[in-house]
Amino acid sequence: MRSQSLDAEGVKADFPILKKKVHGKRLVYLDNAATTQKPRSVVDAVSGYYTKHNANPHRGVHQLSIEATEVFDESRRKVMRFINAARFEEVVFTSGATDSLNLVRYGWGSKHIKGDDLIVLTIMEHHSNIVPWQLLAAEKGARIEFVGITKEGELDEGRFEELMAESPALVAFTHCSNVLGTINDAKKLCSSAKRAGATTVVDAAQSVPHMKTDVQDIDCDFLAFSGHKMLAPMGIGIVYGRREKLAEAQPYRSGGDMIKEVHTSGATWNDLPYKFEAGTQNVEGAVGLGAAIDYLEALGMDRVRQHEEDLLDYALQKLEGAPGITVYGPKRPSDGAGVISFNLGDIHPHDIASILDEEGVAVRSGHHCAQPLIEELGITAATRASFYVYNSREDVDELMNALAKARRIFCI
Amino acid sequence: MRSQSLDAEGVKADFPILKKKVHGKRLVYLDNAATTQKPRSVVDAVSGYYTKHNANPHRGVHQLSIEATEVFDESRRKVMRFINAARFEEVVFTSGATDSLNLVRYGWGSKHIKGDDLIVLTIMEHHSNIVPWQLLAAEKGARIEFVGITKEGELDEGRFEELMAESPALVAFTHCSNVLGTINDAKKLCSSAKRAGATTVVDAAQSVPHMKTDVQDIDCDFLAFSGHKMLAPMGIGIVYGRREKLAEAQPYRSGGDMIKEVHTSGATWNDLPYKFEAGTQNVEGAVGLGAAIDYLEALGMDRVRQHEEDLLDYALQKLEGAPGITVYGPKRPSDGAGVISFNLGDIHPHDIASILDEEGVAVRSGHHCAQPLIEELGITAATRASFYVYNSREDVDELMNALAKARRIFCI
Amino acid sequence: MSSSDIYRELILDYYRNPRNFGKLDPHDIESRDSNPLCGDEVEIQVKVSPDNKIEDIRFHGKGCAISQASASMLTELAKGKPLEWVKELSKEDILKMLGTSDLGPARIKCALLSMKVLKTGVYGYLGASLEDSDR
Amino acid sequence: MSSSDIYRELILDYYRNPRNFGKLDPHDIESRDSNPLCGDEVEIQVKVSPDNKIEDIRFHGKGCAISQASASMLTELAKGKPLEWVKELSKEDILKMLGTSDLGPARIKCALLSMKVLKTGVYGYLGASLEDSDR
Ligand SMILES: Cc1ncc(COP(=O)(O)O)c(C=O)c1O
Ligand SMILES: Cc1ncc(COP(=O)(O)O)c(C=O)c1O
Repeated sequence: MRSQSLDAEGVKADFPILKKKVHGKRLVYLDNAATTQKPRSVVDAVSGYYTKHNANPHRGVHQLSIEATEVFDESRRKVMRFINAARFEEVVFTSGATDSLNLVRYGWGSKHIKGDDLIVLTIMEHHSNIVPWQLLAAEKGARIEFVGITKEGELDEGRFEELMAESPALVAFTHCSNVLGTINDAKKLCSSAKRAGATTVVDAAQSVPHMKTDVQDIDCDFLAFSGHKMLAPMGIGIVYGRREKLAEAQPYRSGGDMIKEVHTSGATWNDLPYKFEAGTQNVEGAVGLGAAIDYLEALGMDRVRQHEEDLLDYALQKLEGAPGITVYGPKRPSDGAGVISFNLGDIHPHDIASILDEEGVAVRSGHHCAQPLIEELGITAATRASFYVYNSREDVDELMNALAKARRIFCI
Repeated sequence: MRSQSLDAEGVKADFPILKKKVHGKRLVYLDNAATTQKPRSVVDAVSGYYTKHNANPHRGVHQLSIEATEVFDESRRKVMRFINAARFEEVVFTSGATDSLNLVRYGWGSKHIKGDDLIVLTIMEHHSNIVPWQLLAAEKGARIEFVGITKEGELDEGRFEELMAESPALVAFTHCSNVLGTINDAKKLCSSAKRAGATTVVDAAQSVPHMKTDVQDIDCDFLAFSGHKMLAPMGIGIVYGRREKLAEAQPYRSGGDMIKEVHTSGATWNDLPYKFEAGTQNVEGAVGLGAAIDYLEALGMDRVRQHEEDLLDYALQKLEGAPGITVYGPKRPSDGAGVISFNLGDIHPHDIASILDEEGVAVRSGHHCAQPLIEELGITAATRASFYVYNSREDVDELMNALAKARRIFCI
Repeated sequence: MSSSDIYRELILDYYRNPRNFGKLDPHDIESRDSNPLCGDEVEIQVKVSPDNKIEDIRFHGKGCAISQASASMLTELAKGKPLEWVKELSKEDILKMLGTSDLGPARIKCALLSMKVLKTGVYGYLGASLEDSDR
Repeated sequence: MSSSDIYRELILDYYRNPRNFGKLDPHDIESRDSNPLCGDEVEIQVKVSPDNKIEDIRFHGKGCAISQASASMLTELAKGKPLEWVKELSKEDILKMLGTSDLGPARIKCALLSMKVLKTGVYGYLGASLEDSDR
């Protein structure tokens, strides 16, 4: 029996901002790959934290501090279950996916990458999974190779395997492209990389919010994502690290709470995961992330994925039927996440986004922080529509209407 | 005419959490040096942001993104005015004071500190202003000297000047001690350090929340503080950097939004301050910080300071009149901020804090992330009471009553 | 005014048929910049006359209708003007040139990119550095 | 139970007059740890008998009444027991030893520090590593 599908209208009602009018039109928010909106339950969890429990966790013996510690630990356990991490200590709070990837760069990379080491990336990476490695490579004298994509927008797995034969030290790739929606077979890639002796880093910023993720099944060494792309507040993120890898990493940020002892002559580090969480923790963010996970789990991640596949399917049909549209990336829903990048004739994506905005339709335009991919596609920019739980087929219809207006203005 | 004093009861009413009962007692929150509570206006600003404007700033052309950019920029301008920075681009958002200090370590320190350079710290630093420099020194082969304190708990300025004669490369010190409450003459220290050719880093985590701060008057190169210690949400902080210093610094976190262009061969950096703000910005945190600044400015920072001086004065009188109490740090209110650390007989501070908690009084106990100072004082831990705008003399009275109970239990 | 009103005949015409598009050799000033958030690029080359006037000017680049039309219109406007004139250019001048009173913060950067590029080039040529207020 | 109820005669007596306080030389096991968040420190030394029993045991350290009384009581309890007994020790045993049913998350770490130290030492001696569940 197929599970009941997601009720997008019911979901929509949980998101106060979606009642907003933009230029007198209903807000159709299709910029979810950039950041998602927040359900009332998440906003309330944040307010509730500040009006009931706020304190520094771990450090005080007073009641509020105990409560803050409890909600903080509980949030970490929720994340642990959500991504099926084996251990509490493998889940590290950061300020976002970018911060998570930088933690891996400074914490693991600076210590373990040496001159002449090979780092393998893919051409479909977000800048946050490119620039830290470029800087690391420059610092150490390591070499970077980018795996390209096929005409269909899929990873060139042949090339990937070729590079594995060169025994890379580090392999970092995105689980899901924020431009093409391509879903990479993280498990397979990690298994190849592991066999080649590489440490693996999965950028899951676009996958964890949209599909059931199991770090033990993927068998990666590190996995990074952001709260704000999955209904949670801004300023909170996660890096999952396999225990051995975290243990052999050095601290990234240093300061209060990540130490065991500090003397004028030096310091010793706290246990995992605290070694990587210097400074006052963002308990609010953790609580918000916990509430977001509760919300997503109540919907069911399978249904979330199913819903996005349905929308993608519908949107692809509509877009491919429309004149002048070029869609980038995989064309079959089951190969892609709810992200579609396209161009309309020779109209620049910024112009499209401006015209769509007039109709209340919020999309992204530009290079989507993935310039190497945009160059590879032979374009200078694209327009991107990306879906989440509160989007419906009507939203896609609004998108198509607004595109028709752009076509009229530019006489295409 | 003296300005009207602050109405602590009126202020208290603005903080929903202060209506909370703890173990059946009124909550007396005296752990403000750890983190502060949030007024309704800050919590509402955060909820309002999520229910009205939430989007990725800077990157979208759609209406929400424009609004998010506006509130984000407006918050930066508020911070700029609050600390009297000369330029918008000198105010960098981080995730907290610890993150800010690490930004200076990795961004400026890793590039400019060399072997045999001298780094001068003080013995009263928080771990967050020690460990990053210890790690930097270890990496570069630089040397660290700690300036001690006098019997009165003031910085040993003679020793400081002696060390300036050795031409240090970096001088980092706290504006206000989170244990002793000692306020250092930041302007004078920066001027000496500047004359000696050093780059100056001021840890203002305990000063910006409590007194009017003017970075141009202090004339420091970097200044760090956290939002959560000044009524704002967790997960947001600031590093002020003099333009020339920020310009000569390298990126810290790298990834999206801090770049100008990324190619497979390398990347170029965005303008200040964005070069230091990789990843999706924490707009919520910035908005919350802006609302906190509005709240503090409405009270008036002079009155905030006056209020804390009054409380400190009252508390010192009471504590010094009580049997068995040893107070650490400066004894005259005008020399200290609203922070008092003390011990009661030989009772361990944790035991005190537990007993106080039973009475609803929340204090910190332990080494307060300042182990070198605690060692210097010849103790293993201390109990700390720290005040903020919503505290009143009645709160001090509750503290004294609870301490009397501790004395009874331990038969002192 | 709504941002899509900007897409009037005039602008689309400059976008489709840009005046002064291309390169200029030899030239005395060459300046280039991009808008990191949206990827618009503009490069401007200028030939300066002995009396410090803009003798000839060309631009090329890629980007949205607003950035490219704005660059093209600006070159037309600038041709023959003294370099000092460039220093005085303001946001308001560019909006007037585009025939609009407001563009909103997201698109204004597209409109102003070519002015920034031209100013950077001219200031560099005149040996002064770009002032803050123009950044 | 409220956390301050823990401050009963018994505990305060062990805190003021700790049994088995000091060092042991020679010893077979030496183990030390601190609670990074509050600075409590406990070091335990054990002399092991030929039949793998705790022949003698001493502790020293500094910290709150709970951590130090707990360490002292634990040494009394442990003396004469087989090393295997240490492996079986649980949080509940410690709470029972202290005569309380709950301590709250902030102070439980103080109470359990000496158990952690003793287990680490014994596991090390037995050549096994500390299991997760005991951390
Ligand atoms: C003097 C001082 N510096 C730095 C910090 C670190 O601030 P945060 O923990 O918010 O990063 C603190 C507070 O914990 C402090 O009191
Ligand atoms: C694939 C991918 N990786 C990394 C990031 C960076 O996430 P954040 O900006 O939240 O740090 C993003 C989103 O911007 C992304 O889409």
